[in-house]
Amino acid sequence: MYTKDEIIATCISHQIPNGQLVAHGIATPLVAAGYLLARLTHAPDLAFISAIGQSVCRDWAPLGVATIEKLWISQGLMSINFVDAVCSFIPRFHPIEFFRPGQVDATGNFNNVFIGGSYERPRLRLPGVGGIPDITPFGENIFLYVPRHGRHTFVEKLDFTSGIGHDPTTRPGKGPTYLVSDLAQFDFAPESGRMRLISIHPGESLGRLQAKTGFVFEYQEPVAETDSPTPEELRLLREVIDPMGIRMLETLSGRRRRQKLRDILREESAFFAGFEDS
Amino acid sequence: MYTKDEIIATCISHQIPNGQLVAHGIATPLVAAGYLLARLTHAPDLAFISAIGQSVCRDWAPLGVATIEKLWISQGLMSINFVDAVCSFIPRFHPIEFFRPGQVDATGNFNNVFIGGSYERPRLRLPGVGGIPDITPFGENIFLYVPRHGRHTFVEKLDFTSGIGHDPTTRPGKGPTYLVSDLAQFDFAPESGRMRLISIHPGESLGRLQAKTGFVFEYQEPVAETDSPTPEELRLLREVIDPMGIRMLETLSGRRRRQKLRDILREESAFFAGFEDS
Amino acid sequence: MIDKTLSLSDAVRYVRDGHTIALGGMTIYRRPVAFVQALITTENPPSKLTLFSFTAGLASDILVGAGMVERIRTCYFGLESFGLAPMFTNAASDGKIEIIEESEASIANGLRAKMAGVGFMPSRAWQGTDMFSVRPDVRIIEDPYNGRDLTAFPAIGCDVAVIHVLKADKFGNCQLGGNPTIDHELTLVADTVIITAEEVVDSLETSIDFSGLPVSAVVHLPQGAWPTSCYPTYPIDGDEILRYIDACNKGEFDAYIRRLSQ
Amino acid sequence: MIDKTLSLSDAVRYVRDGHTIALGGMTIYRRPVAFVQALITTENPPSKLTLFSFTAGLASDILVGAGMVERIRTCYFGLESFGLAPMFTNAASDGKIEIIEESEASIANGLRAKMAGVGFMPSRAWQGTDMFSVRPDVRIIEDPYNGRDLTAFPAIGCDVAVIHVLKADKFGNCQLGGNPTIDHELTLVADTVIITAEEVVDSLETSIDFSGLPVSAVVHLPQGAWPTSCYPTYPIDGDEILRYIDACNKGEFDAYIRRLSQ
Repeated sequence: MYTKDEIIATCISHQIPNGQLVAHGIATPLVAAGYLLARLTHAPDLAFISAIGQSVCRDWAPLGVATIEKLWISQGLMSINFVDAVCSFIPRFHPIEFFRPGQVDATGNFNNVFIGGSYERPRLRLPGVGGIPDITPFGENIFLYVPRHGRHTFVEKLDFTSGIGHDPTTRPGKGPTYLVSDLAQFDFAPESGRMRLISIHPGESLGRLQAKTGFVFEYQEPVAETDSPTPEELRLLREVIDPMGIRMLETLSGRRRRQKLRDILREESAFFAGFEDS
Repeated sequence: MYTKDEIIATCISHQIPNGQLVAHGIATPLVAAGYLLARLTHAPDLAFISAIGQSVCRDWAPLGVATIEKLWISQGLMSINFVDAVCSFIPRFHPIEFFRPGQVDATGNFNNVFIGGSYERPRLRLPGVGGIPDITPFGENIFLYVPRHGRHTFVEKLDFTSGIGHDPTTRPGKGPTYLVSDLAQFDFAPESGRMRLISIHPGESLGRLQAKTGFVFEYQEPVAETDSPTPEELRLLREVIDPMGIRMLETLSGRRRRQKLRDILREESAFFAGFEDS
Repeated sequence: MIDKTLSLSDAVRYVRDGHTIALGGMTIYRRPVAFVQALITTENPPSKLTLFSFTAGLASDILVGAGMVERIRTCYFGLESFGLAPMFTNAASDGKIEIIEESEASIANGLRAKMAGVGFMPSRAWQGTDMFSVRPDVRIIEDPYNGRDLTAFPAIGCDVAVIHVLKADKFGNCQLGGNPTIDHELTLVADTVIITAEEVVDSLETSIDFSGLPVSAVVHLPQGAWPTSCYPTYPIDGDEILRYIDACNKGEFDAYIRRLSQ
Repeated sequence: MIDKTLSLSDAVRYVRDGHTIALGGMTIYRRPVAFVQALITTENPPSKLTLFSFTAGLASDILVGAGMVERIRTCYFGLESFGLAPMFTNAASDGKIEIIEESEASIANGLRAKMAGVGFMPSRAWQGTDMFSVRPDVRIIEDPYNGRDLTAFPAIGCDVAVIHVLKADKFGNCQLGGNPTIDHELTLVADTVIITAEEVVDSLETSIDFSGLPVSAVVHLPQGAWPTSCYPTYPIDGDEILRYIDACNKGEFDAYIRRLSQ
């Protein structure tokens, strides 16, 4: 058996061709796990650029929370300052990047600013847009992931559009090409620009998927089933890439999430001895 | 006794207040000699940025021709790439910089593009403008130097304006504040913006200066005499800063210049042993 | 150069009512937390600050919690894997704080415009998004070479920038230890630059990350980023960050800060 | 990553008639002289090239002397302390070469525009000078935030960039040994990037100056910058540069190149 985070990380990994430049944003350990899984299986020649540390990396290390900088700083091929990365490096290379939308609509527009209420008095203020409105107007390698599939995320109408999707009347960019959640994988139909089911994860049903999605998505029957992670993929995720289970943080919330964080920090402080020595 | 290059370097040195950032362009060893003389006398806390090596330096080394990079690269506090230096660093810091005009007019406009003929068929094509038209429209620390004072350089009308002077009808910048040649020192009168004599170098006359200048400059009688370099300044220039006499290249031309270059290169190859070892 | 070393209590006096204050580092890495604490607990703490942070995190959340921030300019405000920034998230939902909605590109281009001494820098960013609806001050211009619409991001400066560094010399030359973020740029756009440093040495001779030329004050402040990290000297103190979040969630921000400052 | 090592004779084939070719390094430091020689002496040398060099020096002058350059884009063309670049200076006085008059700012901003994917970058440079009279393509725009005139420097790209480096790995990751000039930017604006390197190693793991991602070919070419310098491996060979100048002044450019290539 495997967990939701593991099939998401595996699906992310399968989207990464060898030899590509992949970008890793803030607080997205599931994406890091997916990239590293690709790196250790079919894509040994990946290069990473990371928001944390602002380096170009070819090497890798297991995921951390308190010590995550070690991965990106100490093993960097070169350091790039944020301004150069944003203005020159990312526009030039169109790196593959996975974004986690706060809300996403049927054509792949998405929102990371606020949910509910008004902009001035939101029900929930989100952390903010980062580089999303910068890259999505022209990016060619935009991918989305949603760790907890639900109608609060997949909505008919966004409260705010910070990431550009496939609405053919408004979009200047190319839009996201792929979305993975804990229930299924999607791409976007070329004509309509609407979300289109690729496959449902093992054990999930089309009816449940439709019920948990706030808009109508396209699909063809018979519906395909997502490949389960292989035993080797699971071993790599659990033993090599992320032995502390940091990737799980994105699928947990509230008390369970805080408890998991405490467990991770306890395990990591053993690792910290090495951090201090190096 | 002293040579023309030595009084010019000394005058340059006297213009540099302690604690400033000074910029050093391409092929201007006289300016480097002046900066280093300031550094070793009244201005120990200078910082340098140099076109060669693109570094910020606090340390210094004797001048070189074939090995000049060693000075600016191996001893740099930090490296700045050219694009950042041009777009961000220089506009932010307004470093002191000495430019050598191909032609200069009475209000301090100057030309480093071509002399005589037309732009398409010039009598003499000059190397080009470097950063002159970039900095002079807003720079606050523009200085000029002319190693060989003559009517070919001090002209009534420029063939091309690449550096902005004090013409009050056109200038958006502040213009050069100072000019030194092998004959005299000048500043610019606040009202008219025209060149104004500060002092004549020892042994030169006002009549000769006027005859060698292609326009009327302002002066007050009695005309002051430039301070001669002190014995200590001459010792520093000759023995410490520039024992090979590289600063003299700017006051020589033709065969004498090439012979001086050959002499320098021969002396420098002894020094090169050390260059290779370091 | 001038010796710029200064005591923490003198350095906080640079920050005045109504100032825009920028904080170096990023989210929960190398943030000037000890400086922010000192600023909160000083005798007459400044008010109505505008906070400028490329990515705002713990230090910013504390400043917001203390009620000193009227306005925040950032493209991300959160505690990374530790979740939302509690005091910011509450203040934003209550409409008690003005947000100048930025993105990575609007900040990066705004800094470049300020450094270059021009009003704006052009970019393809934001085209087609709702960002303009919350930033009516951001103009769209026509590219004179191809007629396309471009976003003209306005210049961004600040009154005071506070940057915690691994090592500084007394002139303000600094080494960061990686994670350069926008700290070098902050030193170039701020009117006043304050450095807090794990270690202060007489003179750094090489490999600095930015020059001390624009620095006004250097404060020796070991553990000055705690509980955020200062790589490679110490990692994030995650337990302390969780204690902070728990205290905020229980409405005990003030008590937490008092305890921290004892 | 792909092994990009290539022979010199294969690498020169990337340069085609009418291409814009950029040369890395600066004036008489780390110039790709050996590559330029190979380009001149190859079987069907390309013609009608546009040469792009931030500061053009010896390698550029040789290419001009060979009659392969129709147009030159630069802000400085000279041999530093060695004086004017002879073949360029003659060609320019004879009106035999078109000069796209640039400055440091027009090139720096043009590179930034190209990298950002916009048509221009704005600057205070050139205002009040005669530069616009020889660059009628450069537009003046109004700053939408303060109404001031700004110079809109157009984007600059190139077909092929040739950069000589101290050390490269077979993927094209490079170390320059200081004097970074605009070489990193050239790799980001060129369609094809060719590296010639003093030393080629299997894999560089740290401290690279630019990434091999956009690199097409890596040529092992020891002494590839001679007689310009490759710091810290060798200094400028000033005697050879004087021999070059003397030969040019005597009208013996072709003989000089023949002798060099033997």
